[in-house]
Amino acid sequence: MKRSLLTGVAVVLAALYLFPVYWMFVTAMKTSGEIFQYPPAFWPASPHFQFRAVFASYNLGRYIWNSLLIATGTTAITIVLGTGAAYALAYVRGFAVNVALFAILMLQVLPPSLMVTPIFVAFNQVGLLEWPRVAVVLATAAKTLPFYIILCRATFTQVPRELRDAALVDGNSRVGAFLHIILPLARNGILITGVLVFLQSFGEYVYSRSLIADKELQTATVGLSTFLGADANDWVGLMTYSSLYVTPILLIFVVLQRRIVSGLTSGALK
Amino acid sequence: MFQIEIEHLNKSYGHARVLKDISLQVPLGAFVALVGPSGCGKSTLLRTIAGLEKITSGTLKIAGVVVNDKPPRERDVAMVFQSYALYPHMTVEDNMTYALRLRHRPKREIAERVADVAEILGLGLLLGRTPRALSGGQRQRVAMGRAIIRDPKAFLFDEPLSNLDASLRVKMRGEIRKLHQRLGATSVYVTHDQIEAMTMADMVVVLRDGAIEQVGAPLTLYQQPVNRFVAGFIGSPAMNFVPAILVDDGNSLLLGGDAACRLRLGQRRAPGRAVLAGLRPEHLTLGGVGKAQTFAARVESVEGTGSMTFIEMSIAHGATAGAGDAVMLTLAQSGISTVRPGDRVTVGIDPADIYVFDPDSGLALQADPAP
Amino acid sequence: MIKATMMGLVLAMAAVATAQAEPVTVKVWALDEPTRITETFAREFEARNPDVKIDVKLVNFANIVNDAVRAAATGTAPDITMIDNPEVALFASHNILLDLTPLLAQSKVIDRNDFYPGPIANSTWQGRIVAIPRGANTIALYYNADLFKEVGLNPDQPPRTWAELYDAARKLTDPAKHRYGLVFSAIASEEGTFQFLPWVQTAGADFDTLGSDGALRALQFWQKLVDDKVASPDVLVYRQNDATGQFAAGNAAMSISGPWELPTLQKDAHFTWRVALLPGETATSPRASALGEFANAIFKTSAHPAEAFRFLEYIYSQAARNWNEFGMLPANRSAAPQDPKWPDAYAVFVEQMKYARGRGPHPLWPQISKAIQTAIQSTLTHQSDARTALATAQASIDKILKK
Amino acid sequence: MISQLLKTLRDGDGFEAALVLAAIGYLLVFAAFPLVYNIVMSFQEVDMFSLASFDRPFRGLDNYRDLIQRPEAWEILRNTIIFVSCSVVFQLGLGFALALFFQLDFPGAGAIRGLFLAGWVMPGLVVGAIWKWIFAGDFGVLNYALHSAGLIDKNIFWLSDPAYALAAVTIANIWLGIPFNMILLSVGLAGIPEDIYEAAELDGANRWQRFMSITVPLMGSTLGAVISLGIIFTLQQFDLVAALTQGGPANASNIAQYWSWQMSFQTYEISAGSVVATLMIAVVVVVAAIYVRSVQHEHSA
Repeated sequence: MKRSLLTGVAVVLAALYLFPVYWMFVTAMKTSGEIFQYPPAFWPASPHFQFRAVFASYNLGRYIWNSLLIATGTTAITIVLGTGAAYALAYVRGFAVNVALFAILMLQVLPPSLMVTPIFVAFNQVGLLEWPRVAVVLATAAKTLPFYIILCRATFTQVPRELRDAALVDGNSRVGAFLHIILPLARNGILITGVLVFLQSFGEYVYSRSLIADKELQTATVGLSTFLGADANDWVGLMTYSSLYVTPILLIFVVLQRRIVSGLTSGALK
Repeated sequence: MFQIEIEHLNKSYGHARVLKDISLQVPLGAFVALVGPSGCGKSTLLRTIAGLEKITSGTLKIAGVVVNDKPPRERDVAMVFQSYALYPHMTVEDNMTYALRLRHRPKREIAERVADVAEILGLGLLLGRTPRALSGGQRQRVAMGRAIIRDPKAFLFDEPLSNLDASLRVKMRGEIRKLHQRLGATSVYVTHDQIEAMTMADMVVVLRDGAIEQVGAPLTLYQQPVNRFVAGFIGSPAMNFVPAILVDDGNSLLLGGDAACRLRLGQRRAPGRAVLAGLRPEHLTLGGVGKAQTFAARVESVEGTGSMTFIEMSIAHGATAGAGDAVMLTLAQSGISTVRPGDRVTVGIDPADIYVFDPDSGLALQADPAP
Repeated sequence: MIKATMMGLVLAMAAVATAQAEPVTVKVWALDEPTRITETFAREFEARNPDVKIDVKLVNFANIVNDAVRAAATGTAPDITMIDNPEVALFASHNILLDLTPLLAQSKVIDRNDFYPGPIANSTWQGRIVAIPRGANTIALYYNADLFKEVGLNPDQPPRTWAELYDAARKLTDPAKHRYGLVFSAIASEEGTFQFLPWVQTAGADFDTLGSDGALRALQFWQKLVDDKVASPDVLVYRQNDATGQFAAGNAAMSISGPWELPTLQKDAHFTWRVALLPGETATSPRASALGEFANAIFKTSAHPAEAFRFLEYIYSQAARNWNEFGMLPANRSAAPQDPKWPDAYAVFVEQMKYARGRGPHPLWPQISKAIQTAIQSTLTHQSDARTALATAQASIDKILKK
Repeated sequence: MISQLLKTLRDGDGFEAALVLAAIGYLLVFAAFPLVYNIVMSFQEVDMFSLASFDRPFRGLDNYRDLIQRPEAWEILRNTIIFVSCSVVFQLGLGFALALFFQLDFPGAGAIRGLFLAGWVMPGLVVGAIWKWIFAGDFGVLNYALHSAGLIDKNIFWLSDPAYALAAVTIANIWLGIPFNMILLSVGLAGIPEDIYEAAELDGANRWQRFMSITVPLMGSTLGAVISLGIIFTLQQFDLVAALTQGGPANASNIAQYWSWQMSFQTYEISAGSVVATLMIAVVVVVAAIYVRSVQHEHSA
């Protein structure tokens, strides 16, 4: 009885929290007159969907493909570079480790909007802008890497050090102990943090906008910004586009969330 | 022939010296226990032998080969960890055979060895399980199995029994001992429990603050502790230390400086100075028989376990021992005692069982050669 | 003269060279607009000129200047970029735009004397024409004729002075129906400056005399509109198209905006709307309006200036379509459409265009504009009184102008 | 020589060092360069057309002096402090409360907790657009809700009233930050053994005392990470300000990172924008130091 009451409270809290997401979907189904109406309509009088039209006219399929490519590349680089560093920073102690953690945090201070000019200048100098999507991946990975290392490091601190010692005594090299013993045990945490990084880089905007010149290579977030221009006033279209863009992520998320949450909240060994 | 030889080994973390000039030889086939209070460096010393910690200076040889810079996998030692460190994602069998598989041993040989070890340790039915499905004692056995399956140059045990309950601990103690007798493999065993060390080892190494205090056979340490620390550490309950003054040309001492507590010594010490008298609780008797010296005391509390009784008592003390507190002593007696708190009793001790220590250096004061 | 001849020669050679060769690609950066105007022109131009390929990159309004500047600084500039007219000076002052004057002298398509003075003035730097205005824009007063009737106002006599505007707005305001009399944009961006300056100008001041009484009266008038709730306090965050959205939804009875809103209104406004000239301060005050629209410029670094210029000529030649298809006025007189849509509104905007004044030109216009925006916003929110706010703005602007 | 290198990479500390250096090397190339670039520009006279070269007139601290003499500087500093501290406090408070709530054992706890991560997957641009609608003064649903609940009788102009604009941006940012805080704190909570609580309960500690004497100290390192990452994320928040208020009205909701961008990219005072960025870097030095300290504590736990 008391426990189901808690479930009720939880549902109410979640509903309150998710209201902005609901509002996006509802706005997408309203007419342009309805969106300015007061009192606001919590459900449109005659829901109309222009999802298909927006999807086709804004080349959304192409954009989402580009976003997927960039997010995948970013996540791959982040995991490859970040996992080892996270492990080492969790297992090694001492002053150098503090310095390294400090540096890693430091390096992600400025918002991309302020980082982008120097990056553009530098990438242009070395010719990286010839491969604009690669350029975005490289720049974005620098943004996600510190975040990944810090979260992943927490996972590794939960893998007992004695397991590595046992593997070393059993005859493994440090490389082998890392690959065969520690990595499999931290797999859950790595996967989950990887998913978070993927989602984050899927929503990347500033670098894509600035480093990619060719419209065919643009990402979905840049397509979204079309609606925010001075001449654009298609709010319903904006919300429709947002819904289209967010829904697949949300769906994946709803399907995977049990794993994601339990993976994050239960330690590596529990 | 020594299986493990350590010479002038030092280890520091930054400015902190955790191992200070350690020299130790472990004979082939010996069972050596490293004991000491927590933080004394015993685990660190074990881990340097395993190669898990680098040494700062000195030499470390295993089977005659200097291994200072060799990684653990080139030292061919096996280790049992306090937490057992079983690989949670592998079955019991895979845990045990991991080292053999790393060395690419033939499948048949591995299977034979698993069968052998499983039989020795009684693990046959557990081979397919994962560690999380095992009880604490079973995990401990698997950890042992993982070590002995390899037939290594040395076994290293890092407090392997401390996570078990008391009865299981006693049982495993015997099993490890038997296993050692059967395999005859050189073993280094770290424990903070002196009983474990005394009962299991051929040779005990007492460490304090990163340095070796004394090395010797268990009874030697008990009978001839080189200093107050070893004397206090070995033996349970711990030795009583009572301030005293040497008198009678070094042939007697006054417990607590009190003329009423005059004890004759078995052997003469250098006279005329304040010392610490060391009296083991089990050497004290109520009433006093035979050659025993006696003194008066007052019972403060009595703890009986049935087989043993521990009696806390205070003795009078004179002006020279410093004012204030009563001097407290513990007496251990087998069986059940009828004394009550508040009783006045006479306590006896054999002169040969009295230890005398220098109160400043803590060193045992040896008998003076006759003048 | 010699320079012009040389240029002609180069052009001729380029034409010969490209006749048989692969088509050259001209990179164009253009505004990302719903009308897709630049892409339309590009495809049409390519169909007529097989030797040229036009590669259009669309950039949104907020970023086009930044991107162009960065590209110029790093040597990755396109051949052509679109620049908002007050910012042409910024580029021109750094001498990175191609001087089009000699090309214009040769051109058989573009007649530089045909431009309205405002647009061409903002495309000129130190006597040289550095950009071709692609069209022109200005703002006027939209009003809801149905509501005018409802509250007893004559829709044939829209407000002509500030006082009349205020009275009409007051009558049209109806809190019970969540309706304001007027909506406009006082946002802290160039749009806010764009909307505000005509009020200052009709009161006899300008951006460089903000300390004067005229500017003060203009700002106080805006403040009164908001204070008396005949306009929503949210005008401070409305962009111009948000303002139009409010008007179209019936939440405001009058709106100040430009011709680019006409297609939206046609689609979304379910009432009779009309357009009137912006009210002057008094019946005898000078009329004023804002001048908007982008101009196309060619970077000096362009490898194909001749082809780029031909594309600009083509855009110019199509200016008569501006009104009906792309929601703006032509920048040149002779390009008047034959059969304009919304003829009444067209007449009003053409008339309004005569009073449109450019902003600047000054290379540091964005900083000047920022000072004006801050004065507007701090006054409308009573963080500062109008006089102090304008004096502060004038002080900052004086400093910028002296640089 | 080479074989020794290979050996330390395989068996020695070289392996861990190499792993860390690979990541740091990457960050130095792709993240440190822009940082240094910003710092350098803050001491130079930078013109938007001289962006690409380092060869620019040196101005020393003049840029800094000019910046702090601007009338808006102190207001923006104050706003930034309020924005960051309120965001972090409320994200942490609400996130912690939710994490504790979902620790309770009730049907559906895991699934419902997952729904809160929705805020994490929404791009900042979209979140900004949605909140702009929610906050609208005349027709926004927030005013409607407050009105219906009888909490207000006059609409609040969240985005255009200087008394509320900063609050509006902060609220939206708190909304964004809750999932991150909640999840990381849930992870930390899951790591505290149940029996410690039982022991404390037997010792007679009530819920609040258990929370203060066990949960908070044992969560030390997690809290350190969450707070320092929270501060850094909040200092990076840009999209929301751009979408909601553009720092207005008249800087009432302007914060350092947006101001820096405005100067760099709207009014093209690039040196001044870089000065602000450099000062922000200085703040993060402190935050990072706090984080590193909290990490040191985790070893002794």
